[in-house]
Amino acid sequence: MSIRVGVVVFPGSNCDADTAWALSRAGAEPVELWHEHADLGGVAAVVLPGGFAYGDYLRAGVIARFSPVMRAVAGYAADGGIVLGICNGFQVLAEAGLLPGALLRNRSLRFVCRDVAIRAERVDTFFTHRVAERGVLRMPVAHGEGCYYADEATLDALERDGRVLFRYVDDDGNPARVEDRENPNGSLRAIAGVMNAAGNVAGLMPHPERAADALLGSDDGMLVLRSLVESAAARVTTMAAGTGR
Amino acid sequence: MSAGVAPAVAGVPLHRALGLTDEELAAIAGKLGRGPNDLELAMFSVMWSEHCSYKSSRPLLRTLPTGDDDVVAGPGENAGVMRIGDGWAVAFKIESHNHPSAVEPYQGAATGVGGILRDIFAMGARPIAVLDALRFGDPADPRTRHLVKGVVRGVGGYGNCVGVPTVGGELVFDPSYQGNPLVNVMAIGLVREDAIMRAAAPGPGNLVILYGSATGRDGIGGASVLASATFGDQDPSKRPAVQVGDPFAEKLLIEATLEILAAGLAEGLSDLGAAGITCGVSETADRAGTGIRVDLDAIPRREPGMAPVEVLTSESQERMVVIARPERLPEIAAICARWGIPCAVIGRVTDDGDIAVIEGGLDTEGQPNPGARELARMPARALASEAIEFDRPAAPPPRRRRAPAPGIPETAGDGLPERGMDPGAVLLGLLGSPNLASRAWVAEQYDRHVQTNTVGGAGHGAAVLRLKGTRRALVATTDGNEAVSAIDPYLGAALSVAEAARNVSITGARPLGVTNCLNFGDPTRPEAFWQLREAVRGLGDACRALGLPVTGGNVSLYNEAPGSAIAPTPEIGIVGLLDDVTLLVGPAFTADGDVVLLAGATEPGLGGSAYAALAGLAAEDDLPGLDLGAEAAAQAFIRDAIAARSVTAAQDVSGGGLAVVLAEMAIWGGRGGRFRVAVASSPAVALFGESPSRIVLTVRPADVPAVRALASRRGVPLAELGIVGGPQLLVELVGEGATGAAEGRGVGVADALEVTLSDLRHAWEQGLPRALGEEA
Amino acid sequence: MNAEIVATQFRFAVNVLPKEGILDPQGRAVEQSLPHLGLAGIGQVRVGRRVELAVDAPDAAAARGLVDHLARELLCNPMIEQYAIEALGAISAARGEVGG
Amino acid sequence: MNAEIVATQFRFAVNVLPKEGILDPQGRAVEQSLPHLGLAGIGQVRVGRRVELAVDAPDAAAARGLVDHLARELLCNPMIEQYAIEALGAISAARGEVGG
Ligand SMILES: Nc1ncnc2c1ncn2[C@@H]1O[C@H](COP(=O)(O)OP(=O)(O)O)[C@@H](O)[C@H]1O
Ligand SMILES: [Mg+2]
Repeated sequence: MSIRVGVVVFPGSNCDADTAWALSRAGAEPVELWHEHADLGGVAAVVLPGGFAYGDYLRAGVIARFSPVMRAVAGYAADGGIVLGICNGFQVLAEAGLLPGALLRNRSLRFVCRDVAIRAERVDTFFTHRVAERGVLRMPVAHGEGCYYADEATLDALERDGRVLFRYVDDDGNPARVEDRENPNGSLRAIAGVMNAAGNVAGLMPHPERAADALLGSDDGMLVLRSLVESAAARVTTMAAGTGR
Repeated sequence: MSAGVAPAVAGVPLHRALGLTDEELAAIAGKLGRGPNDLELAMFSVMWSEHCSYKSSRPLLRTLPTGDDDVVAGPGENAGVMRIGDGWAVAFKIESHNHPSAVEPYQGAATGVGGILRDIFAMGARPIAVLDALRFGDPADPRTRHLVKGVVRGVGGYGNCVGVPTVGGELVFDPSYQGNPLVNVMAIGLVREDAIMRAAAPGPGNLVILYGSATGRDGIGGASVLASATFGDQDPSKRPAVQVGDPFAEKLLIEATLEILAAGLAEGLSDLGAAGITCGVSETADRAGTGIRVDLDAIPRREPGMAPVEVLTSESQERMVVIARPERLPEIAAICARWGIPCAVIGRVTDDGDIAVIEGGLDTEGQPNPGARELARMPARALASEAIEFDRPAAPPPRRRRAPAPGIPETAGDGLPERGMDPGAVLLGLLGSPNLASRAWVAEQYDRHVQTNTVGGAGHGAAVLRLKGTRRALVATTDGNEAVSAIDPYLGAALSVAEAARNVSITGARPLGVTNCLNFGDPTRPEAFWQLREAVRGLGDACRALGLPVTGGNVSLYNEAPGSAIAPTPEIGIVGLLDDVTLLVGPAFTADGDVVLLAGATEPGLGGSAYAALAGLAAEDDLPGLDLGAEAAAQAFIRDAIAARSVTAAQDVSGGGLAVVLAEMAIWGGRGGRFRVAVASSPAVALFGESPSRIVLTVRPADVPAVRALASRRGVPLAELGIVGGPQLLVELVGEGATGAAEGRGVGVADALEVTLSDLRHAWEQGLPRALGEEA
Repeated sequence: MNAEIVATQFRFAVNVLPKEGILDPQGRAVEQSLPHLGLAGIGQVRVGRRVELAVDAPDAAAARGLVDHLARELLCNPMIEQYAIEALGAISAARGEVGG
Repeated sequence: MNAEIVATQFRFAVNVLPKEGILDPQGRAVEQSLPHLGLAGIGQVRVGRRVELAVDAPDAAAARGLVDHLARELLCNPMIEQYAIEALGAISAARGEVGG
């Protein structure tokens, strides 16, 4: 059975095709979800790809939040559906309130495109169970607004509840300080990715779909995408069993 | 009549205020058989500007080689297109946005990217990469820093958003660009060979549909006044409204355009760049031998109260024109609506060969409404292909010597020891110099991965883009040698072609074709025109010798700030094809124990080198020669050796010479090496000379004999330099030139160059941020 | 004189600034460039957004309500920003021929 | 009561907006998103920057002069933007112990 994974396309999304390509390498059948449709077509998981939805004018991700597809995504998430936001997709999920915190302009005030090392803080999630094989992953970032921010109380709660999914780490595998080069945007507590309380919605700034082919430098991102596809498959199976079909 | 053309400055006739000469006015009247009205005059002025008409350069460009079986579209199209197999073709072109970037660096650079991308998708190709070739004055100067930061942000701001990776380019500092920076942008696209679109308006009765952004007062007169008047002119009437780019709109425009083409709805397609709608309609009609009746009132506007001339010459960004059969309109409108893009029928193709501008509307048959007025009528040909041409006078400039750096004695010698220079210190100085240091500060501001085709890291030689679904890869580079061009534009242009082709060949790829941007001064100055003529001659000769067609390009003249012209800068872009991406060879040392070889002969001559600039040598008459036969042989050899899978790394010798190449390969590979370099003329030439046609390559020890055989078959000299390995770069100088009198320190003794890898890396990484005052 | 006012156009500005205590790298960048400009005595720089717009509404309260909605939902992210609405004036449009 | 006013802190805002006639992609994007928000009647949206700052200066005119200099040199790009300075108030600091 092929696992249909939706890839949301906003006007200005520009990693949608890359994400679909990488998802199919991870064994999924990618399905385009057009921003004007409030129907997710029964997909087993949803990915919000990178890019500049609606130009990212005003604040990255803010205008996208009001599109019809996001109403559907919010409902889908509330029902326990698996949702992953990558880069701009993470920004959209944060603006929509589906993930905690905000993504501020990079401290350098410059767009940053470079390879980073991230460590999975949890390897028992829909998004990372495959990562246990490797621990630290290398993949590119490319963004101008990726500085993770939340107030201290929220940050403490995220840590306590195990909702920090990825952190930027230095060569020794330690979380990179705000001013370190290894923390490409100055994120608080080196946070590169987070989850919602239920663990079914996640976002990260680095691009796993750009690390899906060793020819391009790394295939570490495949571990994230395979985790997602396998989790989606498992969920489909469970739901089918649950409804007695 | 008043067409809204600004009244002439007191006493100056309108045509002159618009930048036309009396001779040009007479030629226009000759073509029309009457005097032009004001609107017609303004439309001619933008079309006959240097920028649109190539009136000074066209006779020269005709001499360039263009023929090649693989050329699907050559000069004259929006972009050159070449076949790459399996029914695919690559579109590529380079273009300048120098003056707009000097006025407003962010928007100038951003709209430069937008404009060249439109040339690519106007051919029906999906843009897959951008390269930016940038040149500025003194990096320590606050204004230069402002320009560099603005331009880099602008290139990134546009390319990153539109989703096309910026994968390469150049950043060069030279005092001649102080008042006039250069921003050249190259774009590359992919298209099915049978889906290539032409910028033509065939089929009388067809609709002319404008889609994309509304038309505002952007860049009015930009084509005629901005591009043709010497920059730095303080006359505010020559200050055009700055064009603001909207990459989000461009992204939608790309998707909508490719969808319109995929559905087979277009008969013709054109971008709207310089001279706006005037250029779009006259060139497309001219190419098809038709005319176009323009429905002025139908053109969507951003602002109220725009005069006809403003609407017709506005350079508002992110607009396209599609020519379509009337029954296709609903489908085109639906695609535009899906992408949220306004579209409007703004005219009809006619069979009279004229561009006619109608005020008062057209009826459903495309005929003027009762009471409508014709504001202008001119043959499309006269505006476009039959624009005036000039044969400008040319004269070589008197040779000028550069002032030596303060405190450095001006002597003819180039031996390092006399200057008290330690070669290791010179190497660190060169590696950390603004022109040779790491470009990471720039490259990291560009998304180079989007579309997931970019192979390899940033700033390590040519850009490599694999083609999904095939074994192939495209390799692309831009190169320009302003230092040599300043002294000898013929040689400078030829060297630029040689270097660009070499940069492609050392990856294993075969160079396919050349695009070029000719950045020169005021062509009405005989010296500047001579420089242009010589450069085009060098470009043509080098392309013929290397078997490369010129598929297109761009000419940017009047690059002069008050009192100083730029170094003539023929900028070369080359795209190559690697049939099997698994053959790809990079420039980094890959394994300890590999043998390091130098292919090609080291020739004397330090003129125009980075070393000469650093050492303050006045070496104008000491340029290295270029033997195009040797160049072709060296490139054929390296491609042979890579195809035989015998090469583990390759890098060409260029800026900074052999020592810098070895240092780069060591830094990138994270491993040093031990070398012995034979000195024939002087240590400086051996270590830092930039004579062309040389390639450093590494091979496994067992492969050395096979590689030697390949070199001798091509007649390429091959010298063994040393071995990869160790935490440092150690270069001993041996041979006659390394000893004796020149050194003044005893026979057989020469300074060895010995620098640790970490010192090399530090100098290389810190150089650019330090030069720009951007240290972390 | 029989004209009936049917709608008025109200102009507003919404000023959005980083909340107290939130990192403002742009403000810091401005402060750091002050010495280069030879400017002393300037501090506490905060950089935000200003959005100006026009609203057609029957009365000022209705117009401000729309702007407040827009500011809350779109222009300002309350986690990191705060906003203030500034009225910039109004232009009335009347039905009936004006000046015949 | 013997306190001598030595410096006053003046607060200003500089509002920077796209010049008339210059394309404002952000404003256009906001307008296009209004239907999604269910908002009607809003138009002519222009998006710019607002910079708030404090100036220590002997008097208001001197303070405004500094702000104007900063606005012209750094905050506003006159090719595409225009600015307006808005005074936000002043706080005086006095020498001498206040309330001892
Ligand atoms: N230096 C050059 N070498 C070869 N062809 C050139 C050169 N400069 C311009 N051309 C060709 O002349 C034509 C017109 O160029 P240009 O006005 O820049 O096109 P566009 O307006 O579509 O950008 C193009 O086909 C271009 O490739
Ligand atoms: Mg064109």
